[in-house]
Amino acid sequence: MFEYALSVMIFLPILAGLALFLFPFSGGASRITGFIVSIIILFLGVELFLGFSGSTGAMEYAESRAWIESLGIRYSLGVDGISLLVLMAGAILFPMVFTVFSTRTKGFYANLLITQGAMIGAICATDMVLFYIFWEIMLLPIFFMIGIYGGPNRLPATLKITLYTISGSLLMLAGIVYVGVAYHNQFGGWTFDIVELSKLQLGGGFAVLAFFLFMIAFAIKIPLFPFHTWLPDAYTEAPNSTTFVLSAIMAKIGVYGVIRFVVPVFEIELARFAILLSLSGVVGMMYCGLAAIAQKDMKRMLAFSSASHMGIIALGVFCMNVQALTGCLFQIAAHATSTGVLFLFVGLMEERMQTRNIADFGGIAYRAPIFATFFAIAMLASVGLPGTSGFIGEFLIILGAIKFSGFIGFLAGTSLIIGVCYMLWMFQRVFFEKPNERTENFKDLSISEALTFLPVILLILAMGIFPQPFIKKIAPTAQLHIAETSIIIAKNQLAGTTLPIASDTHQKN
Amino acid sequence: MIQDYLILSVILFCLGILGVITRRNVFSVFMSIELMLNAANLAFIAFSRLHESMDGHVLAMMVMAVAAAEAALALAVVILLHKHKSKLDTNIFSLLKG
Amino acid sequence: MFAEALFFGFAVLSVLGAIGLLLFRHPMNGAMSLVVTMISLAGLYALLSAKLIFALQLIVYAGAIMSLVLFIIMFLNIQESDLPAEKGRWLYQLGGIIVIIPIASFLIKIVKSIPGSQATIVGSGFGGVKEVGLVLFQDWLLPFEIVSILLLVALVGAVVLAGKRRMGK
Amino acid sequence: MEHTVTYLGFIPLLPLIGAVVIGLLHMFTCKRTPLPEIFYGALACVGPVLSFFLALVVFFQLKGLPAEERFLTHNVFTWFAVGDLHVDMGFLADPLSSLMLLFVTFIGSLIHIYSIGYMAGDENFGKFFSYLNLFLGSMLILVLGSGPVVMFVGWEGVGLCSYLLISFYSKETDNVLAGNKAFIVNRIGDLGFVLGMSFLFWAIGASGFDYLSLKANVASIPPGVGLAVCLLLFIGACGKSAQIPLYVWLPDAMAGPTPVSALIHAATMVTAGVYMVARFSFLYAHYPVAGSVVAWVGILTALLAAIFGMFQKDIKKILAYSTVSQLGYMFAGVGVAAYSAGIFHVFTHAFFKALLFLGAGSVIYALHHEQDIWKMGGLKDKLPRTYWTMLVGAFALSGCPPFSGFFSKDEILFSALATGHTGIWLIGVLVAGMTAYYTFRMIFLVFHGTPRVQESFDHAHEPPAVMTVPLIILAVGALFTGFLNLPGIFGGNLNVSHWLAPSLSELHPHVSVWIELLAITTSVAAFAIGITFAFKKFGQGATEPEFIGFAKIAYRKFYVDEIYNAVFVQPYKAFGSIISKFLEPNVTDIHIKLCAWLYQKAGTAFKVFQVGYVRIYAIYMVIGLSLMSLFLSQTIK
Amino acid sequence: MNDFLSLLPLLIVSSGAILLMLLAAFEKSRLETAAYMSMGFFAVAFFVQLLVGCGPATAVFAGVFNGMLVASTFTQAAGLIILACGFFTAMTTHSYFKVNPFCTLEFYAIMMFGACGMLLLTLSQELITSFIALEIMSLAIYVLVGYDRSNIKAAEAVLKYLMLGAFAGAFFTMGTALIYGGVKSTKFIEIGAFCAANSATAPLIIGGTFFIFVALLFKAAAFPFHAWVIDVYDGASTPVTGFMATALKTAIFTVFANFLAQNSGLHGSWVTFLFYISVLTMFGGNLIAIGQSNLKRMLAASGIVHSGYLLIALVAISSEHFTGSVIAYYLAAYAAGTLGMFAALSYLGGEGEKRCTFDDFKGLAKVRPYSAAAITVFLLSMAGIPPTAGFMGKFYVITSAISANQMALAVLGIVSSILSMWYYLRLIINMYFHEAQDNFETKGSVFATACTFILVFCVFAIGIYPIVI
Repeated sequence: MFEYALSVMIFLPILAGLALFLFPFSGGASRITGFIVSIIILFLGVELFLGFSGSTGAMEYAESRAWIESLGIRYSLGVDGISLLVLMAGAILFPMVFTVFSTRTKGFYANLLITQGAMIGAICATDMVLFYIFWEIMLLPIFFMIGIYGGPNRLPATLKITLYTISGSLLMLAGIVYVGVAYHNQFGGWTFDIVELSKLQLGGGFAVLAFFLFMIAFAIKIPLFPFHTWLPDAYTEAPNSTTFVLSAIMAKIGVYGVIRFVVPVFEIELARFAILLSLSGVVGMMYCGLAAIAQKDMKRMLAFSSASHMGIIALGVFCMNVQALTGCLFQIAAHATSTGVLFLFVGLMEERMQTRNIADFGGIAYRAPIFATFFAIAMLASVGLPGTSGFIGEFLIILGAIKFSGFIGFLAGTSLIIGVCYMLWMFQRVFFEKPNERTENFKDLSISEALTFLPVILLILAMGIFPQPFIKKIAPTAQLHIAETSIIIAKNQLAGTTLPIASDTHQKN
Repeated sequence: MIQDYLILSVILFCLGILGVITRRNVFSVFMSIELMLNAANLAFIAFSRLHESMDGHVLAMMVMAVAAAEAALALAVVILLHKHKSKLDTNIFSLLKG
Repeated sequence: MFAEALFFGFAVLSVLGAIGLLLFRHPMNGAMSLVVTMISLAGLYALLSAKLIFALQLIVYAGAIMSLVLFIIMFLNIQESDLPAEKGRWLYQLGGIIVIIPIASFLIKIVKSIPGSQATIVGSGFGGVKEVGLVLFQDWLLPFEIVSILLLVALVGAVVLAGKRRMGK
Repeated sequence: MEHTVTYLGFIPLLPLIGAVVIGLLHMFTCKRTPLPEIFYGALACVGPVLSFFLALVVFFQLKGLPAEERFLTHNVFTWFAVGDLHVDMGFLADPLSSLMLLFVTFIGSLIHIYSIGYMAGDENFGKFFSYLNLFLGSMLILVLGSGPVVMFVGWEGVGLCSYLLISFYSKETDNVLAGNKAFIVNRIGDLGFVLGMSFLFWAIGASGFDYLSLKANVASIPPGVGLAVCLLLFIGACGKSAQIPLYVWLPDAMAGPTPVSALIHAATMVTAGVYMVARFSFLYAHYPVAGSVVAWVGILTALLAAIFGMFQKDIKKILAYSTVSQLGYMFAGVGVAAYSAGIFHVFTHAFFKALLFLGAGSVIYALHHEQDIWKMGGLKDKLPRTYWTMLVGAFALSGCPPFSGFFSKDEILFSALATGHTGIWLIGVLVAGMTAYYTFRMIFLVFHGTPRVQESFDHAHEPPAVMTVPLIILAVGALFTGFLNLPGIFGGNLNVSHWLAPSLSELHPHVSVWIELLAITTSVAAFAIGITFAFKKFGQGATEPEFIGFAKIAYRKFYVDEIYNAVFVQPYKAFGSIISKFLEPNVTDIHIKLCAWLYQKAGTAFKVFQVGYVRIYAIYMVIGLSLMSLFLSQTIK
Repeated sequence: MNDFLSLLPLLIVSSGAILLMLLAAFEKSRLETAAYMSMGFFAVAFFVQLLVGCGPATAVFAGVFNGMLVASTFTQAAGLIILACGFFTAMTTHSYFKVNPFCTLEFYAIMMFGACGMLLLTLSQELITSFIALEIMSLAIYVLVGYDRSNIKAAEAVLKYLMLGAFAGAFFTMGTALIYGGVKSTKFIEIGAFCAANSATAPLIIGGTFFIFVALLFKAAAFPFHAWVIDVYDGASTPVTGFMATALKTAIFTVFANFLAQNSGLHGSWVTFLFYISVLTMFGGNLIAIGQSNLKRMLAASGIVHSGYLLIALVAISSEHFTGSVIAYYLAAYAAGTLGMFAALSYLGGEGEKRCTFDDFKGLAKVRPYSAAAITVFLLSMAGIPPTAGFMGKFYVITSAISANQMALAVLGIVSSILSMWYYLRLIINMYFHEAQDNFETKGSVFATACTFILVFCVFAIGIYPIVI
């Protein structure tokens, strides 16, 4: 009965969102509707996760229907180890958004639902054009949510994120078409199916151009340094649940896109520019980490920290070895849980105190022990403490980075230090020290809120202590992915092209 | 020999263009356009003479018909403009700009 | 020989007429000089042994269209004061000529490249009413038909734009 | 040749369970009426004590085995496996870890009991014990971990706990800052640890990433990589064990409650670095260069800390610096490949340093949290038990025969001399003298002479038995543990060293008895000189001197903290604010801003062309035409 | 018989036009009936056109019309678009003229005349026929533009359009003359044959083609012949603007494509020329659009940009197995979006089109969420955001460009559509992110509204089920 699970997960929220738009719902009613829908998605997602074998590393739950024959565009979905955890992040984190914050209108919930559907679509699509369509759709609700429900100077923020990301993705469109045409020229016949396209042997200047068209789109979305400048404004101005969606899921889809679409098609170009890209990842990590320490606004600080983490996650892709890739895939889910929850917590504090200014807080640990504990666990996960979900991924990525290049690995390792600096700094000022008159009567988590967050907190711990069940499902695909890539690169390299990381791609995984 | 006719038509055509872009008087502009059409007609006839085929004559007739139709409409427009402002200066009709 | 002389005369006349159209401030004078051009063009058509077109030129153009134009000019009874004070017209014309030169040279270049430019003797009846009519109704039926629609549109349009109107139905 | 025993996992698990249970109870009750303290105390002591008994079981089971088979392992579950990286959540009990296990659980239990008395009346009593249990659990994971990654779990865990416990009185900003400092400095070390691990993995980790497999194919590691791994791991050890240049956090760590200082920052956690080097002895043994780097860093740290220690006035600071200096000794020991000696010093040091801290704790407790030794004096009649026990500790620390410290320290110095590190030996002797000096400076100032602050002296009274009994037990330990590793010259046969031999790869240099005698005599002499100086200056009551010149500089710890602050911390913050104030808005963002600005300007500029004069539009057309026809005229001949 | 069928829509429309013209003579005939009648005629013609199965290009009445009319699936598609445009425009005008009463019955007659000129234009495969058809269309549009005689802006618009249009027409005739001189015929096929036999770079051919291109590019509002379009769109009444923006462009690009596709040699020799023209058109259009504050002017400028995209498609068309599907699809998508936009504007504009600038539409979403949503959909379609039709159109254009090895052109097209996001989003922001100052009450019939929402549906339908001919 679950062979259409993916389609349901995509279109149920979208249709629900449209229904909310078209028919008169009250704010509360639409909130409940959204909650029910997201719960259904959650169950489907869990069921799908349990049903996912992942042993072969092939696509599962695949659906494929002809859509536009003349160009071989198909409506084809599927899940494999690469998309599994991202899909989980998109599927299971949403109910929180509906339970935590209550002060929104129906339009907001409609937008949220449409975003969820589009994001799941982008994650599941195995056809480049289909992916692109969902990729574009998922931005629009964000645009409206920030623009309508955002903070005081939301207009520049929303314009910036929208124009910037759309520019990137439109350029990617040219890249996609180029790939399709190249396939047409090499094999005859049209297709945009990624499995087919990965057979391509691209080369020449246009290939490099197309590669950069892709990379710019993803780099803006992830965001990679120096394309990150939309992020702080957008994250700060967006409503808290939107920030949660942006940071927890949407940014991850950027990384996912690189793994899914760039790595198999543009192996050689990726290998050629891997050093550059990984440098930008690491530099971004350090840059944003340093910027975070100087923030007054807690949300803005978390925004920078999120950007910093994304830098290191992206690094995991460019290292092109199985440890780094698996770590990256795992870290996607881990970071989604930890940072997403942190943003929600900040939202809670804002609702309780009407401020996000770090200086206004203090001594919350005494007033709200449960809240403080949850927050601390999420924070420790985001600084990668062993025993929490954050460690596994970060360790694997650093390990892989060392393999890739000792220097990059060292720089990546500094995230251990940088991350902890600003986090402890913030934690001290917000939760320790003496309570001031504003925090004197800071309410602790209510039962319902505690019950909302508890699963995620437990998930963070579980992913830290028993990661193998997750890794078991994703590792084979990563294995396969890297293996093909390195074979092609090796072949290409025997052909005599010089690649910087030539030696590293020969590893037996 | 035929070339002379064609060169003449070219000259007239260019003079027509010149009239269109230098005059501000609506009448002069329209008549310049008529002049251009006539130049084209001359070319048609000359070519048909060259090719010994009478298609050119037919074409010239068609062009004349079109010219007549355009002239009719153009004069109607002139009257319309004259109703709004009793001047025939094209430059005074410049509300729409920017 | 005689033909050359005629051609030369007509050519000069027509160019002069065109220049007159270009220079006269008052449209009336412009129209007059355009009539000169058209008549001389009719002469040239005759030289090209296009009898029917020669007639049509005189009737339709010089006759109908130009007289219509003149009629409208008089009808609107345009005074000197109504005419636009086209200051700096010379400047415009100078610039215009400079802009035109490439186009003109381009066209001349094209025309120069025509092969077999000597006019040959044509058989009798070339360009006569009968012959042209035959061509018209055998090969060019469709344009002839749709010209009727064109004229219809022009008619109605002229009425709508200039004529009386029963507003607000 | 190893055996699998399934109860190993429970040793760390029990305290962790305790931590979770206590933590939850406290978390949910602290806002309402807190549970009775004794309940928490009892609950907290269950875990450590049980683990201690399990540790005994492990010990005796090991003892039952032939020497080369003394490896008990238990892989609980596969933690994560990616490609050829395969990490088990596994535990390994061999002589080395069993020794650590014994004293960690033993002292841990004692300090738990002690804390029940010390922390009495604190509003966060439950939280404290939850953290303490958590710490013990992490420490046991660190000790028992079957591979570097599992060790790293404990490694970071103890770091976290030390952070939490240092900033336990978190209402004072300074305490929290001290905690942050500890965590961050430790993290710097951890970076080294992680990098070292990674290199090690890519070198020889492909077939099993636990100690035994690593030991098995250590031969195949490329030399350069091996050296790098050693040094990187040592950076980690520096961070955790407070060696130059990362020692700065330990003195500040005294902001935590005294039992914490005793357990974490004296007895157990800070020795993790030494333990780790000993763990990787199979690696270090191949790289004498790395070894001597370790040794020199250690001995210099010892010297520096001793100098600082001589001029401190806060009793806990004195002890803290003495800890740093003793850690230096240990590193000197493991550095000169005398791993067993180093570990044995860890062992004895745990006893007497814990003893000293707890004693200091009871003094502070008696004087209502007075820590300045210049405000104490003449307490030996008021606090007799404390006095006598601390005296034992002091003798042990300053290496007076036949106390435990003497044997262990002497073993280290002797090995240094025997392996030809004469410089290290000389400095070691000097430090021994200084140690004796500052230790007894403290003793004299606190317990002898006349009370300097009368009313606090009057209120002083012996703490309850729950605190003094552990003192006495530890004192006994401090007195006699030395005989466990009695060297041959005293008719012993180095039991501990032989016990540890299977898990360490060290070789005992055979040198003449005279050198051994030389070593012993010099250290005894150093002790004697030190104590005499101390007695001369402070024997019968001294007044607080005004520090001047070198003394002042030493008292201000050579301004190292200030220098670090100026060189690292401030630039870091400045850089951060530069980025967010200047770079972010003005430089990295420029490409967007510029495009937007240009585009809008161009748009407004373009409006000019829409003049609205029809003739001008015609002129545009004609200009375009003429340009195109220029372009086309080229194409036709 | 088949010939007759493929001409039938044209006949229906023209006869309807004549009928309406006659009807106008009667005193008591009412405006609504005229509107309904024209809707009906357009609808019938549309369905006939839909049902007529056109195979590959076949000459209609080859004997009588001497192969001057050729019907193909491409012309069929173009005809469908034109007829649909006429139908929706009639719907829109029905309620527009309720609010702005300057209309008479002739309006619909002339509109249908214009439509039949466009249909002729799509079918014609001969220069002088095309010219006459072009003139029929243009004269009709001139009249429609200047229909509101009390409005001086309309008068000015018609002046500009007529003058420049006639000017361009003169070039067309000259071009025809030159081609006639070169080829001795004016049929596309003959021209193609000539170019295939001799070189396509014979001076006369180049010159003639050039002048014909000038006229066509003028009608298509390509740079540098674009200046008129903004003022004319601004001056004309909104439904008329919609009609000329969509149907006229369809007809022009159809004949353009037919002309180019007939002779590959010609196409090959003009690729570079069209390349530069299209690039200049796209960027010029964007630069004009960004500065506008009036919606109609902005839409006119965006129309220029879309002509640029269509020129990309023209650059990319391959003469062998030419189907024109890309152009037809893009035209359909563009027509749906633009028509819907103008329909919405024409009923939201109010009396005398008092709401016409960006600022007038502030807060529309608060008052009329559905209309705002519709406008948003149209804007997104124009901007080429999935899953709207505009995206698919853009996708096809890019694909064809890259298949024709025009990577640079494709990337430039993408860049220009990035630039165009700016002013589309500007309107969306005004509608959604500001408070409403206006209550946006509208009078008149529901036809325009209905038309708007039908077109929303069309935008999605065309986008999600792209029927590529």
